[in-house]
Amino acid sequence: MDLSFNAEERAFQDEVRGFIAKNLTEEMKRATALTPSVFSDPDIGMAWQRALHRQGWGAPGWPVEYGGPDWTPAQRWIFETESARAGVPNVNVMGVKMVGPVIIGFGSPEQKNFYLPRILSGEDYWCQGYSEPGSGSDLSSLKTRAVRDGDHYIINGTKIWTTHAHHANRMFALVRTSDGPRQQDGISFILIDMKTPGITTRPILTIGGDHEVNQVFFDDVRVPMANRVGEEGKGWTYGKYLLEFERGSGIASAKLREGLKAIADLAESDLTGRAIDSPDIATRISEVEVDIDALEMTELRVLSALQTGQNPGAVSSILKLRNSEIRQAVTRLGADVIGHDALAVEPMRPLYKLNHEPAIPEDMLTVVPEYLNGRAYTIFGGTSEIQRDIIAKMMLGI
Amino acid sequence: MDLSFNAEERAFQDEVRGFIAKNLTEEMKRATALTPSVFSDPDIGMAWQRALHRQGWGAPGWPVEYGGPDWTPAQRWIFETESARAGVPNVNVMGVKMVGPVIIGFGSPEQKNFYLPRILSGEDYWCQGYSEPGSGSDLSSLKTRAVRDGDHYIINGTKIWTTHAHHANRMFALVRTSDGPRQQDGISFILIDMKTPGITTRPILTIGGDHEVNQVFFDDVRVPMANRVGEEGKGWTYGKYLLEFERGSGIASAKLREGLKAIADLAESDLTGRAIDSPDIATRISEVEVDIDALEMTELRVLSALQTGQNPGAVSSILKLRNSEIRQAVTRLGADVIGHDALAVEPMRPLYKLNHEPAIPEDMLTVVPEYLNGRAYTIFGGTSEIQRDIIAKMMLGI
Amino acid sequence: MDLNLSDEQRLLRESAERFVAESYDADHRRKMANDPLGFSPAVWTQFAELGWLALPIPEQFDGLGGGAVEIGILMEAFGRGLVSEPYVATVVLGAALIDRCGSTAQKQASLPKIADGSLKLALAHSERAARFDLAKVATAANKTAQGWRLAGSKIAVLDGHAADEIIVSAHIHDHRGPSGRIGLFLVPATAPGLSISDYPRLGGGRACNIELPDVHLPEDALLGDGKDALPAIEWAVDRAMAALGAEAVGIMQMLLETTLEYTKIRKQFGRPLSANQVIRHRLADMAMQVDEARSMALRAALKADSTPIERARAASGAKAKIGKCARFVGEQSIQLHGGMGVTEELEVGAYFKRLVAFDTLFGGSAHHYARHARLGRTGVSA
Amino acid sequence: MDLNLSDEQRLLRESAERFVAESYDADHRRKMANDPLGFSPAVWTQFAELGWLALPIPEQFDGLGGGAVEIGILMEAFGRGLVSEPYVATVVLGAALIDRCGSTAQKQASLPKIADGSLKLALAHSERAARFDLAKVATAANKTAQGWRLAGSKIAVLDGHAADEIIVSAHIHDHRGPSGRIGLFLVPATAPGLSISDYPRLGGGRACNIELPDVHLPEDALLGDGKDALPAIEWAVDRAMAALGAEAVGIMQMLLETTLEYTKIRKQFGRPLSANQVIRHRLADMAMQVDEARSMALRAALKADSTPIERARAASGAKAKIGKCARFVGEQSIQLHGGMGVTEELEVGAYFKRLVAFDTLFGGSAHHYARHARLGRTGVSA
Repeated sequence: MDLSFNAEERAFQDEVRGFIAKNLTEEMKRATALTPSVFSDPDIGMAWQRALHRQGWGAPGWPVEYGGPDWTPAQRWIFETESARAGVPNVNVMGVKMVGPVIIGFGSPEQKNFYLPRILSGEDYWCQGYSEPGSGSDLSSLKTRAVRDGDHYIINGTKIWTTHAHHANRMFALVRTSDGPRQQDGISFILIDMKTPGITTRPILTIGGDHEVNQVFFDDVRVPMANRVGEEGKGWTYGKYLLEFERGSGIASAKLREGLKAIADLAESDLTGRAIDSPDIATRISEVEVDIDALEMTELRVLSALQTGQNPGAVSSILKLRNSEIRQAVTRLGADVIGHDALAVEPMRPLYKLNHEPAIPEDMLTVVPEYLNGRAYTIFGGTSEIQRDIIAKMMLGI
Repeated sequence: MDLSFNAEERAFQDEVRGFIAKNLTEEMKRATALTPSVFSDPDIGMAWQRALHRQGWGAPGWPVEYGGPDWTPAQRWIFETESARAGVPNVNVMGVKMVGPVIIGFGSPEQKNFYLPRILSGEDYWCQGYSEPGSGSDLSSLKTRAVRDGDHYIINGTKIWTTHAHHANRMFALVRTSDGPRQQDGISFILIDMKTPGITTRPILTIGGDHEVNQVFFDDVRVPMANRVGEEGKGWTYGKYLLEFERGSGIASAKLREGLKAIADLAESDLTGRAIDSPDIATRISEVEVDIDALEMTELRVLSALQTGQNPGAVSSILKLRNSEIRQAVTRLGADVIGHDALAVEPMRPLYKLNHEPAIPEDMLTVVPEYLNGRAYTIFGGTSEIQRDIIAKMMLGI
Repeated sequence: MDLNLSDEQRLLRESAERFVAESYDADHRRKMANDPLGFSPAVWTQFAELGWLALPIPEQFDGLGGGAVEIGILMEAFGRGLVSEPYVATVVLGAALIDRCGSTAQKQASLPKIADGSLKLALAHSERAARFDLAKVATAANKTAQGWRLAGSKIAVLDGHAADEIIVSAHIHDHRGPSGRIGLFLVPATAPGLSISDYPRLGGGRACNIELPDVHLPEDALLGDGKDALPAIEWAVDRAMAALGAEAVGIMQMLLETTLEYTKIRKQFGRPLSANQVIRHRLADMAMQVDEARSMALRAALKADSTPIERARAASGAKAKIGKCARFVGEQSIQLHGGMGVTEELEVGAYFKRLVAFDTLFGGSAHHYARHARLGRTGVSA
Repeated sequence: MDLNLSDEQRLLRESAERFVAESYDADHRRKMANDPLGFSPAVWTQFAELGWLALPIPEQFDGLGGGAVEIGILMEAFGRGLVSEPYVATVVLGAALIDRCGSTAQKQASLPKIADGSLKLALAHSERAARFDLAKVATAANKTAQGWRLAGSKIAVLDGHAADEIIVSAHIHDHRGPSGRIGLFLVPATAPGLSISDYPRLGGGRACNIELPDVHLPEDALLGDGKDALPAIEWAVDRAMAALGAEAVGIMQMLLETTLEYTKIRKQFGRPLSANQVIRHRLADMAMQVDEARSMALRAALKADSTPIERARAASGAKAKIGKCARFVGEQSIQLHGGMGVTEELEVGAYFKRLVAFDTLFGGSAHHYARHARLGRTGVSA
């Protein structure tokens, strides 16, 4: 056993650091630091996607024949860790990490040829149409309906919690194409051009005051049948594949560590009256840091298992759950660290384009919005309650 | 609103203090402090019961016609609080607080005349035969059977968790006298002389090493039908009455406060290397103290409502739950406060009759056994899980 | 020993609950959130008419001579409506400090006007470098020939933007330098040199930072005779914490009711959320914590006039415990509302934010458990 | 970067698990609990034969040159059986300190005998007044014409009653008084003046208090050359905490499996306990915490030879986190076993007690989070 990197891995680490140093602008860094929601705005995120694409790193998880960089799990780890440390923008994960793998796995040759390069280059910006009002964690109850009309589907219904629908030019969606005895069986996976007539988007402000998610309405929206991925009625399978992919692909500890570092820096600063001098704050920073250490070790154990072709087992729910809980602990610590200044609300967005002097120091601006928005971590992608149900069932057999 | 006592109440407080000062011997006090289980051994507990009885205070909760002192709720509060502060022994609550009220409520005149005075005087020592192996918190599933034979019942079966069965000369028990469609309907409430042939008792050592509970076996035990309380098949009703009585009668905060004080004294002592100088210990003492404050206020709110004849509502489950959780927090704090010395096990009992020099200071002897035995608080009398079920159902209607 | 409400107290509670239920709804709150003042002057006038502004003011200054328990009753009702009027700033802190520290002339000048609604106050005490240490005041007051010169910065001043006069704490300097005494100065909002930058406050209302680079005041701007005001500040803040604790109880109660209702109605996997045992137990814990918080808020109010240590321990104990309960109840209310809980579409978010603000104000749970511990063990066996 | 077991490590794990499964059962543990020695000398001999006593000892002293990871593998298996042999006292602490601090002659005299099972050691370091501060040693060592004179008291010495020689820490005094250096002295259990009072240890094994009112030792009783041994003590205790952490993981895993099985079989209100969602979630949390504990124990072992600060933070982090997990898993195992859980009838109690003892040993979670914090933020962004 060995925690340290070998010579090859260290060389790759240098390469990644070099790439980031050359391509990450101060503006991108500041914008990323001043974004209190999960996703970077496209002006920032897609600039980074283009840089990655130029380097051949546009889609780390994809097979090499579709433009993936053919990294080992350890290289993937190093890439994610160095990216988190440097504070790079978030790219359009709905494209690269979500619809991309589904198209690769189940799409037609035409779909692969058309969509995959556009994801890599950043030409397309995707959003995900899964949840509906009323469906919550019970996705299979979805009601948005696609009815055949010649070689088109006519779609009616509504999707909610659609991240960056207001930026995206494409959506992948689960829609109901038939009613079966099992709800899951009538669902299909469809790719939708967001400029199609009949689509309207309503912003939903998050509790932290960010416009990140939307409700999207479909009113007789005509989508070619060729935009269906895989078989009709099999969408649930593809969608679940994606959800598992989403959960398991997380190398979350590096980002958590950077989040904690920002809070610890504030706690050591005079701006907070050196909050760290309170034993409670100092201990909680250690507690969270240790929780991150534990998560990181679990991630590395999974990685080691993957390296040697082993199946790491059903740990994706554990990783999802711990990541979300630790993220909440970090952001809550942040709100406690800034003390009095947690009272101040700055409603303007984006924060990196603020045109007035804020009431509190810039380094504090995202702290409370992140705490508030962070409540969503234990809700979206399957609530913590659902994750515990899954762990009990899958890991413990009860 | 007023938190302080009025003149009358203060006079009563003086009376109680005077009584305790005169009657509580150093030996009783030391024995009580050195008892790591809930109940005092009878040599200690019954000496105190006799003193109380001489004063006319043998059964604070009983109506005056049966020998109760006719106290107001506030007087009851003062009595319990002063008793806890002084560290008086526990009397035989199974007699005074449990079977007594049932006999008063549902017993025949003969039963009242015979049993009640013997409880008051301490002549009888009672144990409770409710739980059975396998019944757990689901009491209605009990299987110990009483079959009629002339004017006797013949009892066969077994009871478990029978506190002080090895000391008691009488038991009140729930037994099955018939099988109905509803399990509860076939249960009767029976008074049993522990010297009846066919009864055997097996000690069960608690996790802290104390002999407090037992398993009791009934092998063709003949009990006169006259020993049944109330109607046949109504035992469940009487038993539930008692459980509610048991839960609601708790004035628990005063004892918790004394338990915390003992731990805080240790934490301030050189014996623990002044554990209190650790911010964690100091803070936790305050946390627990505040939790006791909150519980005390809830108790006082209930008391005030009772004083004016109001129904305080279904708070008995809250009081039971919080008392048990706080008790566990206190005893756990104790184990953390004594540090290294928590490693030492002293298996001899009773601790107040120890005939050798213990490995750790006397004041620490009960700390770990109390922590270990204290795990039972959230199990017996309905687990915390059951209490939360009850609160959700009764208070929230879900 | 009696914790039942008196008839007067019961009436106060009923009228406050009625007023709040009738005057505050989601629309009103949204309007206030975007209002530059953050509250309604018309409502303030009604407060005056109802006698609420006069509540704790002594009778000789046109007040009603009520105590902390009555304020708690009012505040709990305010919590249910997320009332954003500057009641704590003006009445609970402002009037109390003037009553305790002011000369008779100063009281006469201010208290009747507070009672009739024509004077609003704020307390500017916190400074960024002091964190939650009430004794740490860097703002300096120097004696001048004409009176006083104040220099310093204050942050997180509740409702300072709406105040006619601001009570500013400052470390009094004499010819030898810092005297070790804190003074309270009544500064008109219009005082030359004073600048206020206000912002929306988390969970409703507004707060501000105040710069006093060089503010000149007349001699009688100092409240009272210049003896150290720290004990008075601690006393007033303890009372404010008790009042805010009662408000938090009202907020929590509202969240509990709303969340309970939601879990009964909302269906998932074909059955209501409340059919899940985990959710039932969560709600039971929430209900218990609301009950504990209620006990502690009442206790802090009942001990508001006890000895300083007993009062301070009760206030810190309440602040710490209620803060802990508030975070739990607030966070779980969001969680159980699912996706809708983390938007600005439902009011649950606004209630939650007010609870976060409560926990932060005057220091969070850890700060107050530590203060409670520091103040000694007098209560362990009291 | 590779966290897979090597073939040798896998073999070690399998043989240890097999040995423990075959040799340790409830009867054996009950016998040991009432045994005045508290463990089986025959088993100790088997440990020697299996090479486990030689595991971390360097090859030139007849050892196998293994590291902290191998010890962790062994200890996790020991945890599953609640092994009570004095492995930590003799091998993890004793052999390590002699290897690090001893002269070549001292190593040659002790290490091969530890490896072959003929020498048992213990470390007497803790004192009551020091609590968990490793640097606080009141026991004094004065130089005499013949060697050394030790005076002081030690408590909570693991397995001291069974040791042939006890490593006693003492503050070295020179002619000017306390030198600021701690020395480690090898004291024969039979040394005149030394008195041992031993007691059963919570969760199995034994411990003792040691009185050294006036113990005279030869010159070479001092390990090494007399430079301050505190860094070595911290190093050895950090390794012991990693090893005990792995043992705790084995204990927790056993409790998890036992409790899971019990909740599947045990019926209440007509259905198995595991049909309750609250209990399913509790078990999911237990499983997660066992997994986190496993990660942390491994991490502490992998960093056992890093820089002092990195090693110490990993060890304290692991001790703190595993202690927290251990209390939760232990307490919940009891809770879910209901009435039977709080008796000595089921083994769940014995496993729980060993976890409580683990949490106490060398300081609990709060102590180690505080140490972790004090050691600085080097790890935050490492």
